[in-house]
This record gives sequence, structure tokens and C-alpha cells, in this order.
Amino acid sequence: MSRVLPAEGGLRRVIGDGDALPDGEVEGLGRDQLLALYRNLVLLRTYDERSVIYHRQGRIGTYAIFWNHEAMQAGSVSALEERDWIFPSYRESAIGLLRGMPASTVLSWWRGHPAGWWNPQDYGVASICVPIATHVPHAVGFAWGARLKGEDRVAIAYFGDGATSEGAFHEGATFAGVMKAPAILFCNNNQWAISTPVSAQTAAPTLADKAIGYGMPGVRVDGGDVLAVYEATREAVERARAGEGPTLIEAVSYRAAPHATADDPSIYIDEERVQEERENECVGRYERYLERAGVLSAAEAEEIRIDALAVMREGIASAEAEPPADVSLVFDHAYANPPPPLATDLDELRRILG
Amino acid sequence: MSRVLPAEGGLRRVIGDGDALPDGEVEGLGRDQLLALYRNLVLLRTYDERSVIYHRQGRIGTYAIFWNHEAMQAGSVSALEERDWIFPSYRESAIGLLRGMPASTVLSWWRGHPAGWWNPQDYGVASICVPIATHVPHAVGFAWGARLKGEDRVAIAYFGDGATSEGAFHEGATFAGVMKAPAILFCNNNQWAISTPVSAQTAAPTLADKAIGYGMPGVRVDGGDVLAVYEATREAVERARAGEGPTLIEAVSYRAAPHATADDPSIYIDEERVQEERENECVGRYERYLERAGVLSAAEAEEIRIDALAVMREGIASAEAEPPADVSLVFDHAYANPPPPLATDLDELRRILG
Amino acid sequence: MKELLLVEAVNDALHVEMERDPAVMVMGQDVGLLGGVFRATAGLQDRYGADRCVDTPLAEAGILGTAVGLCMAGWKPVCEMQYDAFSYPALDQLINHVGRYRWRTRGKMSFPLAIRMPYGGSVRAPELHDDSPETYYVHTPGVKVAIPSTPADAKGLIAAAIRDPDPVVIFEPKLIYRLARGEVPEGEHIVPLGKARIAREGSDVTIIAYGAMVGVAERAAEALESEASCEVVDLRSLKPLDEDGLLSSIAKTGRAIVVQEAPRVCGFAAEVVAVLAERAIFDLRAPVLRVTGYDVPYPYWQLEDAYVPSEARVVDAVRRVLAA
Amino acid sequence: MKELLLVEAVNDALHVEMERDPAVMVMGQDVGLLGGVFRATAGLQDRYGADRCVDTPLAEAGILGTAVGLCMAGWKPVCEMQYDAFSYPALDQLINHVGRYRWRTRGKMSFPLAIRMPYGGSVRAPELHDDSPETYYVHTPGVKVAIPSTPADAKGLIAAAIRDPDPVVIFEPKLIYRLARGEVPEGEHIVPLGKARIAREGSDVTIIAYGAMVGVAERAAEALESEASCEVVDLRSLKPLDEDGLLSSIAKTGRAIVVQEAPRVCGFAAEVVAVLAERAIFDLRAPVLRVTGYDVPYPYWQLEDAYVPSEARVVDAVRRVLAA
Ligand SMILES: Cc1ncc(C[n+]2csc(CCOP(=O)(O)OP(=O)(O)O)c2C)c(N)n1
Ligand SMILES: Cc1ncc(C[n+]2csc(CCOP(=O)(O)OP(=O)(O)O)c2C)c(N)n1
Ligand SMILES: [Mg+2]
Ligand SMILES: [Mg+2]
Repeated sequence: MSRVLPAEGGLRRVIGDGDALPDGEVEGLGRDQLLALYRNLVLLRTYDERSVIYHRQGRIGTYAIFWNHEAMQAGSVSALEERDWIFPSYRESAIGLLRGMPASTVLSWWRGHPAGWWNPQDYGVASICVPIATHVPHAVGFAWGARLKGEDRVAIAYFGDGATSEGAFHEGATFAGVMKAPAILFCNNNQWAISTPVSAQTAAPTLADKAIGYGMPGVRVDGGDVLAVYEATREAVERARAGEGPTLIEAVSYRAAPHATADDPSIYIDEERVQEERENECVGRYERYLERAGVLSAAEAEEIRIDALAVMREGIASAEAEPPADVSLVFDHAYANPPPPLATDLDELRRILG
Repeated sequence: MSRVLPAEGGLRRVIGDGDALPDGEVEGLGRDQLLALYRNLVLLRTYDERSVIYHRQGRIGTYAIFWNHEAMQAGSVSALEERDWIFPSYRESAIGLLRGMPASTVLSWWRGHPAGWWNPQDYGVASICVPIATHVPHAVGFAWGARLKGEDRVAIAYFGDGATSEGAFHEGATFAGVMKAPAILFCNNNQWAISTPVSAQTAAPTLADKAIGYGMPGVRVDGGDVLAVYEATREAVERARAGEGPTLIEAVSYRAAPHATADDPSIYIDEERVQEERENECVGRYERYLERAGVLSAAEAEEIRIDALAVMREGIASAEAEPPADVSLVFDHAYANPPPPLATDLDELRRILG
Repeated sequence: MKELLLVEAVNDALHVEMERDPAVMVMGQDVGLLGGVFRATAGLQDRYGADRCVDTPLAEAGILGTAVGLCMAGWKPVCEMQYDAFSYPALDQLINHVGRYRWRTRGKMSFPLAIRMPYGGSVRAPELHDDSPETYYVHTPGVKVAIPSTPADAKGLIAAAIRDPDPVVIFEPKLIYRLARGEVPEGEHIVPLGKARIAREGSDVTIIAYGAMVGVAERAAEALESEASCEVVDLRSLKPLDEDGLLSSIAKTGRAIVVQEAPRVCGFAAEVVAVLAERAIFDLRAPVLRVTGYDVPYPYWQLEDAYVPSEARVVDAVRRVLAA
Repeated sequence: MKELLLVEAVNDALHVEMERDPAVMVMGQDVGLLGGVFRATAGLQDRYGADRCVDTPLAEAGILGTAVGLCMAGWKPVCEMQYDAFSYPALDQLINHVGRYRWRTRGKMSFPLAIRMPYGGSVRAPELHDDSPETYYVHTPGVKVAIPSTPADAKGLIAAAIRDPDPVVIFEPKLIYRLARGEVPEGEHIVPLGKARIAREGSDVTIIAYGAMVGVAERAAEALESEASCEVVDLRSLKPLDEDGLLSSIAKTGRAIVVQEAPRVCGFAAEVVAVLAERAIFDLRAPVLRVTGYDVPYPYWQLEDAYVPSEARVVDAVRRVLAA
């Protein structure tokens, strides 16, 4: 079970550091689940690192890096059932991989190709939300709607520390509380909104404290500790399923990479702190935990990494093999019954493009 | 000094009920101030009661009744200095009266006559805000801006319980906390937003609890107790002036009248509870307090009521004496430098109106 | 057929559609127990329960944002915005999500939500209870817009909006909620989106209008009876727009006036004029004039009659195009 | 005169105006230490301090809402919205307050705020970094709108916006932030609102455009050189609109094309066409065509070149009006 370390601002942790803090364990997580978690972490890490390279190679466009956010994503998704829905932001662009989405789909999204837009029903993963916090009410509406239909589904929305300043977060959270929606509001507090530190974002002592304003529990967890994230999410899921309503989880981490490929954090960030974070990053921390517990051998780890690399190799190859999108896709799908001028527009455009 | 009565949900009270709860007193409030407060209460009450009658007589339009809200308005305004600014909602439409605004101005507002629109600088009273909660950021911006200019000015925004669900409230409060704005967010929790009870508005245990999410103190006070409101506001003002930032005050009261003249609360309200409230309404409570303290005689009270009635008689007479607004006022004042078509539009309209 | 007020027809449509389709739900401020501040949703909560007729918190972006999620869970929410000018906090959800989400799923998911709101002025109300915000909605891709001017159309367009798999916004002219009375078909009744209505036939000039302005146009046409034969076209649906219907009227009359209550710049009248200038320029025998609200804030209500297009202004415009 | 990129000219304008007037402050997300995601505000915080160049919380309605209050306290805030599509949460403040508050005080108080934002597409960006939202702004009474297409105009219009006692919105075409380079007057430089610019003289047809579309129009005009003499009018200011400038061009050419990147319905091109149909109908010898974005969500970026008006589409439209 996780412990709360008051010295670290009430953060829950399971993974120790070997010396000062002994490792804990999470009830019900056996060897297979522990390894599955590791697999997911490595898949996300590999996705992220390869994407930065693909970007440098000009094979994908601007890309929002999620290095050191993998524990928050993999840990929380592992606590869900397949029937539960995920509402990601751009920071969780590849979270669908944990639900069987091909890497090529996500890569296509970052390549600006229509093949990157999926059917949320196929994976229980909503579309990537770009405008900050606006998907919080979507997740809440979904959870509330599922409950009204008598379906046992939880919805989880991912958003950042900066997102908690938006009105959309507030209104979504307010609805969640009032409707007792089986929703989890998962805040990735990486302590930066582009160049804005969380201290300039809010005067609240912690982001979890905001929960009280919505009549829901607020939980703080070490976002670099995949087991603590898993456990905190599992508890929130249990509450949701039991009809006890939503939970706000604040997972505290640190953005040790640029906001996105276009960003140069050297102007604003504390490089020393970044270095510390990099040394304590979430995948390595879990790897060392598994090694200490004798669950993971170096050979297994290597195999898992190789598998993930293969997924990415295959992913980028398929994404690049996508035929150029037909111009009709400019017009398709916006409406089920499109207003008549759109057909005329397409004809005209085809004529001009020749 | 006020006491917190846990039995009443942590509400601060000064005025007792004569038997079970003895009267308290507020440091620094002498006879003159106590009477001035009473004068203000009676002025507002008279304004409100007359306005309902004027509405029935067809002399003003739809009117938002503030019966039993007078203690919140008079108590808090009395804790301000003239240089502090007030940002009212429609529920505080007549709050300018406490700053020397003629009753005719406010009555003109409810008559839809341009004479009802004032210069906020004349009274330190911003325009009446109709869209819920949207003036919270205005007050915060004003307070922040005044501080940046090195001026010692506090801003107070009034809004309802329903308003706390709006994104605008959240964003305004967030800015207030971060900028340490000398602002007071004064929530009139009359427990209804038209027909929606506060229990359907939020799952938060109390509205004051929302303050923690903005890193500011949240204070609960009995909104029917003018002295407790005064004292709580004075403390918030002191904090603001001392550079300690904003305060959220939740003044708990009950809307014992319709939302507005167009509303029929019988469909949704608990008539018994309304009856109780009416018996314990805020002006009478204070009157009895003053009588117990020997500060107010029946003759004085009568004189104050007569004065207030005279103000209203004069007010409605001047409002009704306003000449019909000239059609040019449709176009004036929207811009300092209007786009050219507006002048053409006015000429054309004058030609057509003949 | 029953004679109903326009607001009663709205209520009737909601009753019929909720009865017909258990996925339809109504949500908004005070729509439940109170039945809406205009009583447009009266009786729905009693009949379909508080889960299908929901009193929401006071948070418009929350209403429209959760409605998007409700669609994803299989519901067809009908969101009431209490008044025109109070719908603006939800514009972000409208533009960035409601109009785009179907496209994002490449047509795999539908967002069959409807938004309805009372709109327009002339009701002697305090500030911001009188806006005509249709431009903000109609300019938004992925969103359709309809505006009835009669009780029967109110019922039929709301039903069409609810059944349409795309998001549809219905603006209800609040001025005529209880002024417009007319026969309304009982039970299911649909007025398809995208079909204008000839409110009055004529041959000299076409007056194009929608919402409460249709009545103004009709009265102007009547006043002009001895001078000119005015055709009055009630657009009913702004997107999709019945371009062919418009063009055939202009082919006949060669002259057009477009009446709208909203401020002029980029109002829907501009769109109508632009369509005519693109597709009917050689039919036009006179300038196309717009009679609109002005590009200033909607005024103090004692002056609102000078702001809202009046019969006199329409008559004046018709005379000008006839003289041109 | 210095040669500057468009984004450098924006930065220059802010430096000059902040230096000149101590009441000017800049606020927005990441405008301070970082100098803005496009570096438009680079150096301002260093020079004028964190109180006059403020990194705000991530809350657009909070930015614009507190700016209203800052005006009341005597400041002249210049609010940056980080991107076009992220300005929508502030529309409520814009419509219900920014555009109305001066009127509410009967002209006694000014709200001299400016809003600036990068806008438009073709930058190969993820969803919602490519909107052209000018209609939402220009349709709003009490609000003025300008859109530069050259570095000199960017500087001059921003300065004019900051000095204007009315709220002014400046849309900065982000595509040409670093593509447009040109001479920019040093020190104080004002381009008055309400004056269009003849970007190219011609006599057969007038191509009306603004923002990044001016370049498209110019290239189309060049491509058509052997076929037709095209005049290109850069509107620069959408409200106030230089109607007289437009009319004199049309009086000369008798033919007009209006180019806009935004979706067509109720876009600003419709307004321009409507003005021509009202005031220049007898000068027009051909249909007035609009070349615009389509009424669908701005697409996946691999397809954006098919969405944004291209030289080829403008050329085609010109040929059609010449053939009419
Ligand atoms: C409504 C809105 N405003 C602004 C932006 C531009 N923007 C993109 S990411 C970002 C910072 C977000 O910070 P945070 O919420 O902490 O999430 P993180 O990126 O750290 O995961 C901003 C301001 C946006 N996408 N949406
Ligand atoms: C943004 C917005 N939405 C809806 C309304 C319509 N409306 C007017 S008063 C009201 C209820 C407000 O309740 P509360 O905030 O508790 O204030 P009270 O009226 O009780 O003082 C509503 C919904 C509005 N004015 N503004
Ligand atoms: Mg962050
Ligand atoms: Mg209330």
C-alpha cells in the first residue's frame, strides 16, 4: 500500500529509493501485472523518444513531448477496465497505444494526416483535446450519461496543472460533483504550463486542494511512481463504480523536457532541477524497483525494449505508407447531412486542382 | 466581536436573539455608526419595497427584488472607504444609494431609460452586471490595477451562490489569488439561483470552502446579521490593505421573495421556510438589536423610515420627469471614434422617424 | 390541429420528441421543476423524470461541454440557454468541439445535440436579454441554425433539430412566444431544415426575413399594398440555406431587401446579400438593401423600438429599391 | 527605416508604445520571461518589469475580464491570446463587456484595451492552431478590428490600436510572421484605422483581401498579368471599413473578388459583398465572387493547402468574373 510522505507535501508513494525509503507493494498486483505495467511504460517511453527523433528527421510535425509522464499515463490506465473511457489532452496523445491503437494512428495525427483521426468507440479513447481543459466536461458528461444509461463505465480526463485555471475545468468539475459522475479528473502537475510555473498559475496550496470546491476527494500522488499512480487511480475507480462520485487526482511530476518540439525551455527553466528529474525519471525508477523485487531481468527488459522499438518501426513505416489524403476529406464528415454548397465547393475545387 | 456558531454551520454572528444567544458587539462601532447602518438598511429596504409597488403600477419594468439582502449590502459597504470600488450584480442594483447615487438613477435603470446609466467614477460603483459572475474578473482587475498604480483601493464584487459555478468566477478568483489583488469576493448565498437550490449547484460542503482552491481565506457569515457582515468585511478590507490579498466571503441568507417580479417561486420554494425567514428578516433583526441596546427609539426609527420614503418619492418623480431619450442615444457612446456608417444610420433613422 | 402559442408549440415538440425517443434529454438552468423561465419545458420533468429533464448548475460551458460527453454516451441532449446573451460562455465549446467532433471521428460518431434559446429584443427587458447572436452560430462550421416565426414551424424545426444527426441551434423569437398563435399539427411534426417559406407572394420586390422580423416584413408588405407587390420570404433555416428558393423569388422580383434584428456587420443579411450578388447579379435591378440592428450595443429599452428594424424602416427601404 | 520581419515589427510596436506611455501593459500566457510563443513580446518584461509585462494564469476569460478592470483602474492593457482558437473562452467577456462597457458609462469611461493574436493557417500545426475568427470579433458592436499584411502595417496598426480609446483587436497572420519582411519606420509609427491600401493598381477587376490572403491575391494578380489588369486592395482595417476606398476601386474596375481564409458563411467577405451590393450595384458588371475557406472545420494539415484560398482559386475566380 502507498504511504503518504508529509515531507514531500503529502505525496503518496509506493516505490522506495532502496535506502532511505523501503519499497512498498500494491495489493493484488502480481508478477504478470507488474511486468505488463513495465511493458506499457517502455512502450510509451519508446514512442516518445522515437517521436522526437522522427520530428528532427522531418517525418512528423510539431510534437508535444511526454518524457517522464509515462508513469502517470500507464499507471492510471492500468487501473481502468476496457469499458472505461479515456479523454486525453495532447500530452497523452499516445495513450491509445495502451488500448491497442496502432502507433501509426498516433504518428499520423502528428503528421497531420486524416489516418490519425480515430473512432473513439474503437478504443474507448476520445479524440486528442488541444484546447486546454475543454475536455473535462466531455469526460464528465460521458460518465454521467453512462450512469444514466445504467452502464458501469468510468471516464478519466487528463489535463495539466495550467488547465486547472480554465473555466472549463471548473465547470466540468462542478458538474461532476453535482451529478456524482463516475469520473476521474487526472491532473498531470508537471509544474509548468509552457513557461509558466505552477506558482504563477494559482495561489492554491496544492492542486488537489481544489477538489473541496467541488465536493470530491482530492488525492496527491507522486507522478513518477507508477505504482502509487496505479493504486490511487484504482481507489478512485472503485469509488466511482460504487456510486460515490468523482475524484480529483493530482499527480506531481516535473516537465524535464521541452513543452513541445518547438519550445526552448532554456529561457525559463531551472536546468539543475531538470537534471535531477532526469536522473530520477519514472521508467528507470520502476525498472530499479522491479530489479530489486527480482521481477525483471536485464534480458527481459532488453526484450521489452526491442519489442517497443519494433512497434515504432512498424508504426512510422505504416504512417508513411498512408496514401496522400484525397481532397474530398476536406469536406467529408463535418456533417452527417451536409448543406448543399459543400458538394459544389468540392466539385469546383477538383476542377481547379485539375 | 462575532462568534462562530458551529451549530449553524460555522456562521459568524454578532446579533443575538435576546434569549438563547446574547447580543455581541463590534469593536469601534459607536452609536452614530450603528444608526448610520440602520439608516442604510432602511433606505435599501424602502427602495426595494417601493420598487415592487412601482413595478405593479407599471412605473418600472421587471425588477430583481433584494428583500432580506439589505444586511449583506449595507453591512459590507459600510466597511469600505469612499475610494474603494463596488462591482454589483443586478441583485445589488441600488447599492449606489449608499454612495450618494440618486434613487432616480437606479429607478431609471429599471425603467430602461438612459438616465439609469451612470459614470462609475462618480460613485466608485461599477455598472450593474447582468451576466452572472462576469464582473468578478473586473473587480479583480481593478484591484490589481490600483495596487500596481500604488493606490490604496479595495474592490468588492457581489454575486450569488449560483455564480460560483461559472467559469468567470473561477478565473476571476484564480487571478485574484495569483495577483494578490486587494479584492473581496462577496457571495450572497441566498440559496437559490432562480429555481435551482444551492444543493443542485455544487457538491461543495460550503461555498466558502471554494476559497482554498484560490489560495485565499474563505469566511462564512450570517447574511442576515448586518454587524457580522460588517465585521467580516472589515477584516477582509484590512487584509487587502495590508497586502495580504483577496478574501472570499460567503454570506448565508435566504431568498424569501421571488427572484424577480416576473418569477413565481410557489412552483419550487418551501413556503414554510420562507415564512420563517420573513419573520427573522434582517432589518427587523437589527432593529430589535438596536432597541435592546437602547440605541434606537421608535420615534427615531419612524423618522428614518419617513426620510427613506421621501427619497423614493423624490426618486420616482425625477425618474418619471426624465424627458424621453433622444434617438441619438441609440448611437452615442458605443465608440469614442465611431465607424462612419453610424452617423449615416442616425441620419437615415431621423429621416424615417420624421 | 390545435391552436397554440409559439412557446406552447416549443413545449409540444419537446414532449413529442421525448416520448418518441428515450435517448432525448433536456438540460439547462431552471428547465426542470420550474419548467423554464418561459415555461418552454413545462411538464417535462414531471413526465420524464429529473434524469431526462435536468436542472443544471449555472454554467453554460458546462452545459454544452457535458452535452458533448452525453452524446458520446448515447444521449441526444437538448440544451436550453436561458437567454441569447447568456449563451456566450458556451461559444468555446460550440466552436472548438460541438462543430468539430463528428469530423474528428471521421464521421464515426454523431453529436445529435440541439441547442435552443429565446432570442431577440423588444421585450422591455434589462440589458442583455435582447441579443440576436445567430451570426456567431451560423459562422461556425459543423453547426446548423434554424429560426422559426410561427408556432407550427417552431414545433417542426425543433423536432427536425432533435432528429438531425448534426448539432442544430434553434433560436426562438421571444417577443412572439406569446404573441404568435397558430394551428399546429398534433403528434409528430417535422419541418425539414433548409426550406424557406413564402410567407406572402408578390412580384415587385422580395423581403427576406426570419424570426420576429417576418411579422415586421409582412406588416410592411401590407402597408405597401397600394404601391408595390411585396413577396415575403421567411428563411426558417439559416444553415442550410434555401438558396434555390431565394433565387427563384429574386428571378421573379429582381429586387431584394433583407431584414435582420442583429447588428449589421457580418450579420446573416450580409450572407444572403452575398449569395445574391454571386448567383443572381444579373437578375438584380436595384441595390440590395439591408434593414438591420445597428452596430452598437442593443440599447436601453426605452429606445429599443428605434433600434429594432421597424415596419417604417422596411417600407422606406422598399421604396428606395423601387425608386432605384 | 529598418528591415524587419512582421513579428519583429509587432515587437517593435510594443516596445515603442510601452516606452511612450507608462499606462500600457502587456498581459497573456507566456508573454513575459519567454517573450511569447512567437517571441512577439520578447524583451518587454526585461525592460518594463513583470508588473507591466505579465505572465497570466491559463485562463482567457480571466485575461480579458481582468483587462476590463485594469482599464477602469487607468491601465491600457494589451492582451495576447496565444492562438486564434484559444481566444474563444474570452468571447463572453468580449461581447458582453468589452464591446459594451463604454456605452454603459454613457461614454464617461474608456476601455482602451487591445487584443492581439496570431491567426490563420498553412503552418502545418496540430488542430486548432489555424483558425481565422475575425467574424466573431467584427460582428461584435463596440469592438474594432484590424489585420495587417506587412511589417510596417503591423507596427502601425498595433500602435493605432493601443492609442485608440476604443477596444481594438489585431489579428496577426502567423503564416507570414517570419515570411513577410519589409521596411518599417523607426520610433513612433501609426497607420490609422479605417484606411485600405492599394497593394497593386489595376483596372479590370478588384481583388479585395486582408492578412495572409493579400499575398495570395498579389500572386494571382501577377499570374494573370497577361490576361487582366488586377487591382489588389488590402483592407487592413475591417471595422472601421474603408467603404469609400472600396467603392472607388469598383467604380474603376466594375468587378470584384473578395478573398478570405475564414469559413464562408457570414465571413467578412460577405460583409464586403453586401456593402458593394448596397452601394455599387450599378457599377458591378459581373457577379461578385468570394474565395474563402469552406464551411467545414479547418482540416488535417496535410490537406490544409486545399482548404486555404490558393492563387489558383483566385485566378479561377477572376477568370470567371471576367467571362461573365
Ligand atoms: C484554451 C487554450 N489556451 C491556450 C493554449 C496554448 N497552450 C498549449 S499547451 C499550454 C500549456 C498547458 O499547460 P498545462 O495545462 O500545465 O499542461 P502541460 O502542457 O504541462 O501538460 C498552452 C497555454 C491552448 N492549447 N488552449
Ligand atoms: C451567464 C448567465 N447565465 C444565466 C443568466 C440568467 N439568470 C439570471 S439570474 C440567475 C440566477 C442567479 O443566481 P445566483 O447567482 O444565486 O444569484 P441570485 O439571483 O440568487 O442573487 C440566472 C440563471 C444570467 N443572467 N447570466
Ligand atoms: Mg503542466
Ligand atoms: Mg442565489
